[in-house]
Amino acid sequence: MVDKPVLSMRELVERFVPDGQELMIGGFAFSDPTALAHELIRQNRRELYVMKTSGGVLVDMLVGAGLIRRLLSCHVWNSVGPVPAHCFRRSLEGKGGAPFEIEELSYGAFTMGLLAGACDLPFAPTTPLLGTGHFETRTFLPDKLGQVMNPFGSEPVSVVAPIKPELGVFHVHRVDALGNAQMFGPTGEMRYAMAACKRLIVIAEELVDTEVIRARPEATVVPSFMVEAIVVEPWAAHPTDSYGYYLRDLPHNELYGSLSRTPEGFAQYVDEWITQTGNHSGFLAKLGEAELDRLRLRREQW
Amino acid sequence: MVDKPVLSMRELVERFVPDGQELMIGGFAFSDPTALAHELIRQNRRELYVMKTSGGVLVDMLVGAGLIRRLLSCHVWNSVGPVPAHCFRRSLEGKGGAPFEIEELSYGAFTMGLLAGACDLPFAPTTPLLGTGHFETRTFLPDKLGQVMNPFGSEPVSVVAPIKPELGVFHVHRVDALGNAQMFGPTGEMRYAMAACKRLIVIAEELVDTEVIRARPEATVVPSFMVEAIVVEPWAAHPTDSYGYYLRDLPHNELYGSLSRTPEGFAQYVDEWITQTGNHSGFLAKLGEAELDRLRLRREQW
Amino acid sequence: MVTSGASPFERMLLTGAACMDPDVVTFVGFHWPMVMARVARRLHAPAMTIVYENGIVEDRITPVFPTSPCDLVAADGATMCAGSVDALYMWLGAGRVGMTMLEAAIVDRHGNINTTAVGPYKKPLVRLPGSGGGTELGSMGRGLLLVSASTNSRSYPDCVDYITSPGYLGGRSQRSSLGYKPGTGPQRLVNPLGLFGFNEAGELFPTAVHPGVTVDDVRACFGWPIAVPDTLNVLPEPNADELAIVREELEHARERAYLLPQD
Amino acid sequence: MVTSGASPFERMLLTGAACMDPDVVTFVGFHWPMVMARVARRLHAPAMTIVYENGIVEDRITPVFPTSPCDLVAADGATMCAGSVDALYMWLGAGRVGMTMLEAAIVDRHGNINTTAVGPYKKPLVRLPGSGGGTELGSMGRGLLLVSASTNSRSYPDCVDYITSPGYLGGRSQRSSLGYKPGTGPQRLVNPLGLFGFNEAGELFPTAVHPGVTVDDVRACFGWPIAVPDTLNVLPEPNADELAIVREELEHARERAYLLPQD
Repeated sequence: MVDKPVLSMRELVERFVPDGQELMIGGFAFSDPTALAHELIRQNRRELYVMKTSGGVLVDMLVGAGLIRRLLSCHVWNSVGPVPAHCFRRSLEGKGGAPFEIEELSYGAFTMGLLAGACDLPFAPTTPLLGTGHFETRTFLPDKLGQVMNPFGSEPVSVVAPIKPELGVFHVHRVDALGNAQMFGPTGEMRYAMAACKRLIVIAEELVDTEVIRARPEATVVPSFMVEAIVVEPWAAHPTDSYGYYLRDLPHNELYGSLSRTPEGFAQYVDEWITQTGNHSGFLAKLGEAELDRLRLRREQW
Repeated sequence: MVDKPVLSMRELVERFVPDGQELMIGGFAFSDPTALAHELIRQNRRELYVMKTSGGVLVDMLVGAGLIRRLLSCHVWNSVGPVPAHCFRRSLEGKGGAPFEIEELSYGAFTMGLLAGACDLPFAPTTPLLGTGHFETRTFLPDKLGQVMNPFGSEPVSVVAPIKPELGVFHVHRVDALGNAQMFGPTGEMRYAMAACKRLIVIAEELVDTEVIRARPEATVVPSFMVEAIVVEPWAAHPTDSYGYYLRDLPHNELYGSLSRTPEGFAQYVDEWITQTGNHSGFLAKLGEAELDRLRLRREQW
Repeated sequence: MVTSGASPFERMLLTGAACMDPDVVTFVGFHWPMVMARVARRLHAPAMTIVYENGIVEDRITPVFPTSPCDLVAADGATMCAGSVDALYMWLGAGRVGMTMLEAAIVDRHGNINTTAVGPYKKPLVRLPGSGGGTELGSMGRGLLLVSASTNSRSYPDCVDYITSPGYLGGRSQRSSLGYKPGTGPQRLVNPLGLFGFNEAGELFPTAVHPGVTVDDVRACFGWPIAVPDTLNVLPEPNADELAIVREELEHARERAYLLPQD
Repeated sequence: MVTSGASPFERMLLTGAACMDPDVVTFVGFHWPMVMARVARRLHAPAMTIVYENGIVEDRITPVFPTSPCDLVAADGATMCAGSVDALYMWLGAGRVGMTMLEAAIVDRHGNINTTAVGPYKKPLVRLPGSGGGTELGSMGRGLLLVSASTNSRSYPDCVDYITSPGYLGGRSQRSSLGYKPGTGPQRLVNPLGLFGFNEAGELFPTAVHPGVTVDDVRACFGWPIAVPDTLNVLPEPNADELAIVREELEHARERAYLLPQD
């Protein structure tokens, strides 16, 4: 096992995310790698096929900036408030912004599809879904769901097709040079999601010695052999939370929610917080040390 | 949430394991709750339907003592040596000992059957098994495996029926009074197996304060609401290993392997190590403090 | 007694909280159910076990009010942090959860919930966030309590445009023929008017209303001719302690950026 | 050079070890594959990634020789401790593993392995332990290397009585029609005589033998008329370093209660 390339966020987007890329983005309203979205916007990527369980502000920004051609998600909103994901809503309601196609799965079906993808199973039984909108309505994934008869019974069983994203980029807590990545706290669907991706890059809060990894082998959510490259970017999940590292930034979510109510406000947000800041260090500088201190968690060492 | 009853091993067997009980026993050649097997033998339970992924010395003793009517397992042996599980082999070869019925699944299919049971799915896709002995040969579980056509493709898919044991007894590392149970190290199929059981009792190396559990919430393998009662029995998994607590006892496995080569030797083992010792404290006293010291691991506190 | 000022919204929260059983494992969905759960913890269920879709098990009130289940202050002091397979299937789907609380933005006669799109799916009049795990709560949740803070009949159409979370679909018999498990499907709905149940056909009907709520108020709330029993039970007035607690928690919620109805 | 004393068993271990690629994630089954892996780590693959069915990821030699993958000295210093869904499906089944090593107690013409029962299943002449995860290695393992320490033809019947781990079943075409994935199925077998492959029909044939092994030795080993090419490649003699290391590891294995052929 050899060390994995350690990239800057800029290099990650340059080298791994061309226009049109199929891209699963990690996080479930926590550990959303928002810094990746910023960089995708800075480099003006187009026609992306984005998969993300919980869309959130991250996906809303990508929609608003016109980067997405197709989206597979289980919901998209700003859970602080909560308020709608305004760009997402505007676009789908035909009230402005670049159009995109959406396909949806429930969170459970998304999870099971990722489990099937991770395990390379031909399908997985999932939540009973017959008669629901998810089952009846299909857009660009006509075979996302199906049904089989239970071979051990006589009832119909809802099944989901395996999800196997071409590329995944996930936020994790820490990683070693070999690519062993660890997370703490709840993990939602992420263990399966990471393993489902054909190629995987992790964005870590910190790079640690392999001996640190060995001290908590149960916290390893993805082994080195699944990881192709590493980005080390503290605060990459801001304004969502990173368990043990920092809190959700409510004022920033409110700011985004407020500005993105109009296309002009959204453009202002992008200009001030993404374009002008130049990179994530610039973004953090604009946020300010006092804000970071307010959000930073002072945990014991794991 | 209220405190769970804390039982002695004797009370556990008296109250929860009548003759004929369907009983999933935890462990996969590590964390095998051998002290439970000893107590089942002391109380001379009969006609048990035992489910255990890796049978090991534990199941061999139950077979030798004539407690088992039916066994579902993925293998039964003494992995130190390795040497055969002599009682198991004698009985199935018709060369002595009480007869019992065996049904088998591969470890993967057993795991997926437990996953389906844990999630209450009607079945789970599993390892391709068509044409294998596991698929072609059935005894008391004629519907253990089946096949469906992949609704998203055209190939046959091997599927396993959900496994939902009536009662499970599992070895864990630590538990609080509420029943929150934690394990460290590899967990094999155990997280799914515990959740698959309709009723669950855990045997813990130690009882800890709930604050200790809260400090490592990722290590909780079963939440309090799934646990019906608790046994606190240090060294309950001896002679298998308990990660972070003690090592596998190779000389004891060799001793068992050697004595159990003959029915007389097995009877001697049972008499000396199980019957005469009276309970697990007696067993440990016979083993001796020097032996326990040799096996005990001195880990940092988790 | 300073209870006379209880707003319909506060009454809804207290009624929902009162439905929570301290001895029942409860799956709490986002938004008002989270407020109800905090109120219930402070009133009668401090050690109730609550689970969230991301895998958190919570057995006491958290110091800080989470803005959603994925605001990880919800995991502060958690006894277990697992994942969505655990939460949605091993706990919810397998029936380890005895009560399920789900916000229902738009709900129809048969308890079907739309949180996806009003109007045609591909060109919606109003686009909502989508399902998250709400589909699972509707499909697999036992003891399902729906929560709606609306009394506007647009929130209660005869038939939703998109079934995000299945209620009884076209009726109980249809639901049971499609692979849904026995014991699942909505049991009750709580809104600012009171409490509702589902009859043998799987249709919503009022079971008890708050003092002063009339049959006409009930009829005006729903977009179909709802069947109203001859007599409606009346829910108790909140007492001072209950009202103080719900208001404290709402203040805490406001500090945590919750948009409250009066805001 | 003191290599002349290399036993066929030691040659088998070294040949198996030489098959291991330091850059390939390798799924190591119990028993002799574990010995081979330790030898390979010491000879040419110190940082090879090895995974075990219980969920352990090992990336360096452990201080103590595990008596089986579930002897948790195997987890000493592990970079990951997960579970069997990870190991058997997310790593093995999904093709993250590039090489799979499986002990084959009894193996037939088509690479089908019996570790369950010789004779009738319900009244066996010899009852073996059963499959464990060996079925998964045979069914889903990429780069599958079978290992047998036997040269007794009873270990190589024409057709096994019970297919515990599927090889090519009745032949490659049968296997591929039954839902097994492309790239799976046994690639090689190593035993004390040398190395074997599987031809287009999925039948075992010798590819290289140790010095001094004759065609008659090969024929005598198998319970069917095995096809032998006109010329057999000859494997190299172990060098002194290799022999010293395999003997050190076997001594370590003996201390850890392994029963060795000469015992």
